[in-house]
Amino acid sequence: MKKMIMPLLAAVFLTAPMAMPATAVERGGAMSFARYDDSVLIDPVWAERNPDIWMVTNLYDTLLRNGEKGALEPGLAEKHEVSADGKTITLTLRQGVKFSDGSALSAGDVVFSLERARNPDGPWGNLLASVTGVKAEGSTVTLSLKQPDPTILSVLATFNTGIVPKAAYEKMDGANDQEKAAAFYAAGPVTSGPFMLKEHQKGSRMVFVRNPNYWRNGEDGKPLPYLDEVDFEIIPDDATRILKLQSGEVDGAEFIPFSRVAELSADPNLDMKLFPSSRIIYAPINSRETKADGSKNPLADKRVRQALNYATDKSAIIRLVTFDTGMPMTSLMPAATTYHAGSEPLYPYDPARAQALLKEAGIEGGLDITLTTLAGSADDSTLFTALQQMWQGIGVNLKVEQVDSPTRGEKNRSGTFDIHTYGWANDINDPAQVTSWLGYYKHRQAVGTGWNNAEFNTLFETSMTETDPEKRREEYKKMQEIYAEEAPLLFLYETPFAVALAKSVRDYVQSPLGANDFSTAWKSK
Amino acid sequence: MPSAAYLLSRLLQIVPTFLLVMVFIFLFVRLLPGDPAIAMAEAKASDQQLAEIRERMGLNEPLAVQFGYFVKNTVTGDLGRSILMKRPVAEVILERLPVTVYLSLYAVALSVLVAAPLALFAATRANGPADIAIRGLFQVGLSMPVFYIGLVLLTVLGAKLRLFPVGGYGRSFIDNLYHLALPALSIALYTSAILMRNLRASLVEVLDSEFVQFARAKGLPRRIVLTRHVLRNALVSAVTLLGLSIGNLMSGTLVTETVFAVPGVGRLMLEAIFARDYPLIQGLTLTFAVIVSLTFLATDIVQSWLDPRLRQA
Amino acid sequence: MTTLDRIAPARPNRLSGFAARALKRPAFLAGFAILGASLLLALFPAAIAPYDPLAFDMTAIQQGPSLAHPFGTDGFGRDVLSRVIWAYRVDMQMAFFATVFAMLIGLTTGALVGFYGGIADAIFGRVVDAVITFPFLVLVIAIVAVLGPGLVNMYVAITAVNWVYYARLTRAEIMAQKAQDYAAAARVLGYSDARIIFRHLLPNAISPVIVYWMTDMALAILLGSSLGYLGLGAQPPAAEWGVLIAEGRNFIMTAWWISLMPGIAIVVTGLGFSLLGDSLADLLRPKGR
Amino acid sequence: MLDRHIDAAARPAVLEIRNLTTSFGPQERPLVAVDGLSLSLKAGEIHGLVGESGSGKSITLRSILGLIQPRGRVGGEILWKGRNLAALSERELGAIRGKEIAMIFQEPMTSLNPLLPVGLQITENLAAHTGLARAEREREAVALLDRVGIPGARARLADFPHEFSGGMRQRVMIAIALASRPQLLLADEPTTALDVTIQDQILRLLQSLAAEFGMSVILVTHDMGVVAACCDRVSVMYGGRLCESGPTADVIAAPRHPYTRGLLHSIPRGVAPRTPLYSIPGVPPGLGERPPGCAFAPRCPNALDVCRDEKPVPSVSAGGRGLACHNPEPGPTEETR
Repeated sequence: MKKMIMPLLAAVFLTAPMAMPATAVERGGAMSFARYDDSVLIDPVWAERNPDIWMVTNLYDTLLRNGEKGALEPGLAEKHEVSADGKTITLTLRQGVKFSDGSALSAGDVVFSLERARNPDGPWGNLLASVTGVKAEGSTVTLSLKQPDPTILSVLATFNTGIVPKAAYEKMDGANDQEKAAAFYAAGPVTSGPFMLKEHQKGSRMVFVRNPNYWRNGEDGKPLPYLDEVDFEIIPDDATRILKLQSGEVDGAEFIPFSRVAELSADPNLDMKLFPSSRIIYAPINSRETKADGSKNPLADKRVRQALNYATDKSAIIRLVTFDTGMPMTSLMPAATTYHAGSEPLYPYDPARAQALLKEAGIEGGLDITLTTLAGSADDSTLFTALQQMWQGIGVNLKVEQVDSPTRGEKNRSGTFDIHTYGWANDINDPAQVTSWLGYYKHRQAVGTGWNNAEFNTLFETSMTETDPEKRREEYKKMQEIYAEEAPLLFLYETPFAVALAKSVRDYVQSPLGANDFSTAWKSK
Repeated sequence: MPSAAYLLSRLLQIVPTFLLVMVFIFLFVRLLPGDPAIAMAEAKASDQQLAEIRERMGLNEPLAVQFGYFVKNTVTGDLGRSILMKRPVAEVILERLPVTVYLSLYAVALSVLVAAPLALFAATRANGPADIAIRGLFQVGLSMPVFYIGLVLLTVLGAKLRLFPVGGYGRSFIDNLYHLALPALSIALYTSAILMRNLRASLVEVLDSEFVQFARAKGLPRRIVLTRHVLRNALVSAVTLLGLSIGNLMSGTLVTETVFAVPGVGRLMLEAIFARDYPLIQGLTLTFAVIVSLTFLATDIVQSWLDPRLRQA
Repeated sequence: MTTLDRIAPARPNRLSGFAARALKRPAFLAGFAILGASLLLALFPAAIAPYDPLAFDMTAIQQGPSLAHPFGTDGFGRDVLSRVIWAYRVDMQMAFFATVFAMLIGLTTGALVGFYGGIADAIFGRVVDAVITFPFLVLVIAIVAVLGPGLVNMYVAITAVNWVYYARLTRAEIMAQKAQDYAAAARVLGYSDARIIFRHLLPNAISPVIVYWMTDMALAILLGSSLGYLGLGAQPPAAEWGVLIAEGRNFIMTAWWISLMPGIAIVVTGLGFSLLGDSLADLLRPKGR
Repeated sequence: MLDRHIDAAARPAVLEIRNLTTSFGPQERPLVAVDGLSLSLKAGEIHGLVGESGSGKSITLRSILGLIQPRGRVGGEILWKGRNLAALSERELGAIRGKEIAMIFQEPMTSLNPLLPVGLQITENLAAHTGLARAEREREAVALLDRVGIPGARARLADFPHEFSGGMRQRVMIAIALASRPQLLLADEPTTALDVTIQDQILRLLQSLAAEFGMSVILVTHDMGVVAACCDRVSVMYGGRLCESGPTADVIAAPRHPYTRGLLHSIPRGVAPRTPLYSIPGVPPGLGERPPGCAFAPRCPNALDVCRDEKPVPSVSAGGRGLACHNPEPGPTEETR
């Protein structure tokens, strides 16, 4: 956690791990947790929405695991090796690992799971696009690649490569893998992760129970998890979710609105957690030479884009929208991403400079810009009101256009917007995903901005087969510099995951990727 | 008892209405801009999946034939696949429906419990200070949106006084009497305002009526006058009103289920709308229409059982 | 004035007598006063509201009611009183636009099917049956789902459903009027249908519709604010009572005034409409009972 | 007729109403519906109570049985067999209502409970006032329906009121009222809602039943024709007060009160068809609009100044005639002012 921390965030974090006395963990008991939305299908391959994705690793363990600072740690594979040409990955499986039904986890299960994960129909199949084959020999599994793929190890630590039991899975009926996955899930699946699914009343509640055969050990030297049971309750309404926590009906509540963080931090019965996330809020700026209607686009001039960035008081917006829980963007990628470079907030507030840049760009007599926001989003409406007031000072007349999410997506695709609000969160712990999304022209025209920078594109293509980590780091550094200078985005802020817990709950973690990790959580009695 | 012929004719009356309801719902997706198949499919649907949907909905056929497909699919319980839940719509709805039915019945029971005694109290003191006070109070109730009533109850009875849970759904029938108390009360306070106004008016009318005067003039005991002559007659209009307010009740569940995080079809409807899950929206709209017409039917039957004048078909 | 205009029953708009009776009723006066005040607030919010309803004031966040901010401030330091006042503009608009077109369409349709009867009336009957088979809110939000959220779409959705209720009411009134002697007389005199419907029948059938319109405007505010609360009606940052309540929802335990005050505005305005509607109903009711 | 009247006059009074005052609304500003009415009724007598609508005659009937409470207040005395009905509790009245004094109403359509079979509506009366067992009650109900002239009585016990015609419904109501053999029947415009031919049948039925059961009847009507046809004595009411009373034949032959004259004028007798009916000009005053003097003064052709300022005091003259008028029509005998 090397990033700049806002005062409130610091307070929360400093009191959490450091001030806490090293109490011995206690085992057993049930923890109840209020979620903002329900899972539909918790399956490595077919999990598509966050409420599904973020639960997968509780049920299915991966070969590798994400550790501190983006480092990879052994998971179900004790050892991994990348061949010199970067085209072969060899993994050695941990001995004696069992599924929740007591059957042994074999290399055959791994091959089966990875083959499933490669299914190009699945939403995450392209993460394994470089893989040409998976073979098993004893307890060794070998992946063959088309070309070197620097992201592949991260992918092996990502939820979509969670290991499922081949035998139990194949018993299921279904016309295709998706239907089989649904049937497998509905039957109460045999799992490899710390928990098993006991009950799931869709839309209402879900119950996880301890997997007695889980391999990882806890602090007390006995197998994880500590909790016997996790009861999830689905409470989409923010205020109700918090009330349930405050009234002691649940032990934890996720997605606390930032506006309530200060209040809950002050509540002596609660432990208000802000987990760093890979979530960034930004606004793509249409950088094409001409607008969709054929007229000249003033935003094509990078000086205008820079001016807008300078004219935006990010710390005010962070205060208004995130109530000081967010932090300004320091690069195109979230600070928690591997190879993130940049220690200073991008484009500090400088209206004079903004004005000068606009003048330089030949913008006189004001500029009309439309901000496309999400209808019904309070954050977007706050952002708009703030930007309108801030930009007035440099002669920019900001108008608002409110649309729903599909329409916004459509406008992004077709380039029929000036600036619109958007958000991103990493799905894998690797910079390639976010960099490609935001800056690589061939992938959706650099997040729909139409920004097409040859140097950036070449760098990105090179990095995609770069196996030397140091060279790759350099390439990413360069890309981040170019991107910051060119400013195809209005750089806004990063937000943490805000989770409030009862004081009795300890060591619950939400990863920067969002995964809800109950494996090490425990409850003091 | 209503005759079998009456029941049958009443059932047959539903058919044309329902056909029209189906036409509305059928047109619903077709009014959307673009290809209905795309609207009805998941965002990432493959061409093959789209083709399957076209086949199932008969989208390449003339509109009348498409309607035929729609009716056939609906009657056989095939409402398509939910985009949001990735499961058959009918399955999703059936799973959530009992919650809403429970909540509605609970709300009806509460509103009768609140409205009936107050209406009787007010009617027997018509235009007295107590009557005016009660009516004024309920007039205020009628001007309050259900979500606001819910919010106030949730804050005061739930969060502040901790008398009831602030949301969610229980695990058993009895548990739900407790868990759904606040949402049911929120709906009930609104519907009981309507019910109380109507019941009071019909009680006043009945109490004033010649046949109640006649019953009193006959020297019948007060208890018999009240039960046999007053309440029974006032009940007819109350039952009608309760039946007709099923629409209000459903609208009420939609709002309260959202405020109190109750996993019923009302909340599902909003989830479906925000996710633009058209198959689910369609299925839910149809479900609500079925609930309402069944309630109308039940109301008619109860009414004709109470009132012999309505028994001739 | 033709002879027939004298045959037709007197219309209830003998203004002086009406006003005299109306002014004797406290309910009418109260309703009239509430709505008059509401209308003023809706027309001149800028002159009345003490603050800019959108301006953030980071030095005055979530302050309770005080002299400077009688209704307190919200999470961005915006003055709740000013936001409630500006919301009058949106909500009174909602009351009007969500109902007026429904009423006009309903009056015309109801008058026509009521007058001509026959196949059009039979079809209309079925349409009514089908429309009342949907819960009002469900049908409206389903239409909003197609059109997308927003005020104008909400008006369209409500009108699309609501006209049926007006038409049903008008039809019944027209049928009743048609049965009266003067209507038959008008026919015998050979007046055109349009003249009979719009000059003779409709003016006599209109008062229950006007009364219903009053109560319906109150319902439109309830419905509109519910949609706003659910995120399907007016969109933030526009100040609308339902939206304001939704904004304050998160702070209900710590800053109750943000949600409470707009709610009171809804109740008071709704009460104004129903008081006026109920007393109009009494005043316009034919004498004798 | 005359003989019968003399015969009746010799009998003792069963009901004696003295200074009956019935009012509604707030105590301090009461709306007086019946204002100091006195009336006496002999056993077996059919007494007509006549006046336009709003004259207080129906309220008088309801006051006798205490049916106007709890919304109205009754003052004065209603002496029935020596007990003052006006002072009895609701409970004590319950034992008299329906049993000793029965009442029938104007609208047979609305006076029967539409939701209950007529059999039940008769037997519930018997259940309340007699010790008859269920089967006996039913037998009695059939006998009663039979007596009032309903064909196929047994089969019709289970029928509902809407399955009867208007006249038949009135017969059912009479049967219900007679169920416990009352000594006094209060009939509130029992024929107004019926066709003329049926009116006649019902009146004759009432007359014969009164004779058969030795029952007194107070017959409220606004129709002098009805009074002439079947009443022994008549009392004319206007604006809640008594105008004139006396033996029917005497009053009809020589009305003294201008209002009575007006009423008699309005009976169509021997006029050509399609001649507009005579009606007294003007309308009766509403409950709150009674003038300080004689209630009829504003419409009275004989009105003097005194009529507008002072209430006329009722007086009784020979031959049992009562009168309350400052300026009456000349009568056969001299006034006793």
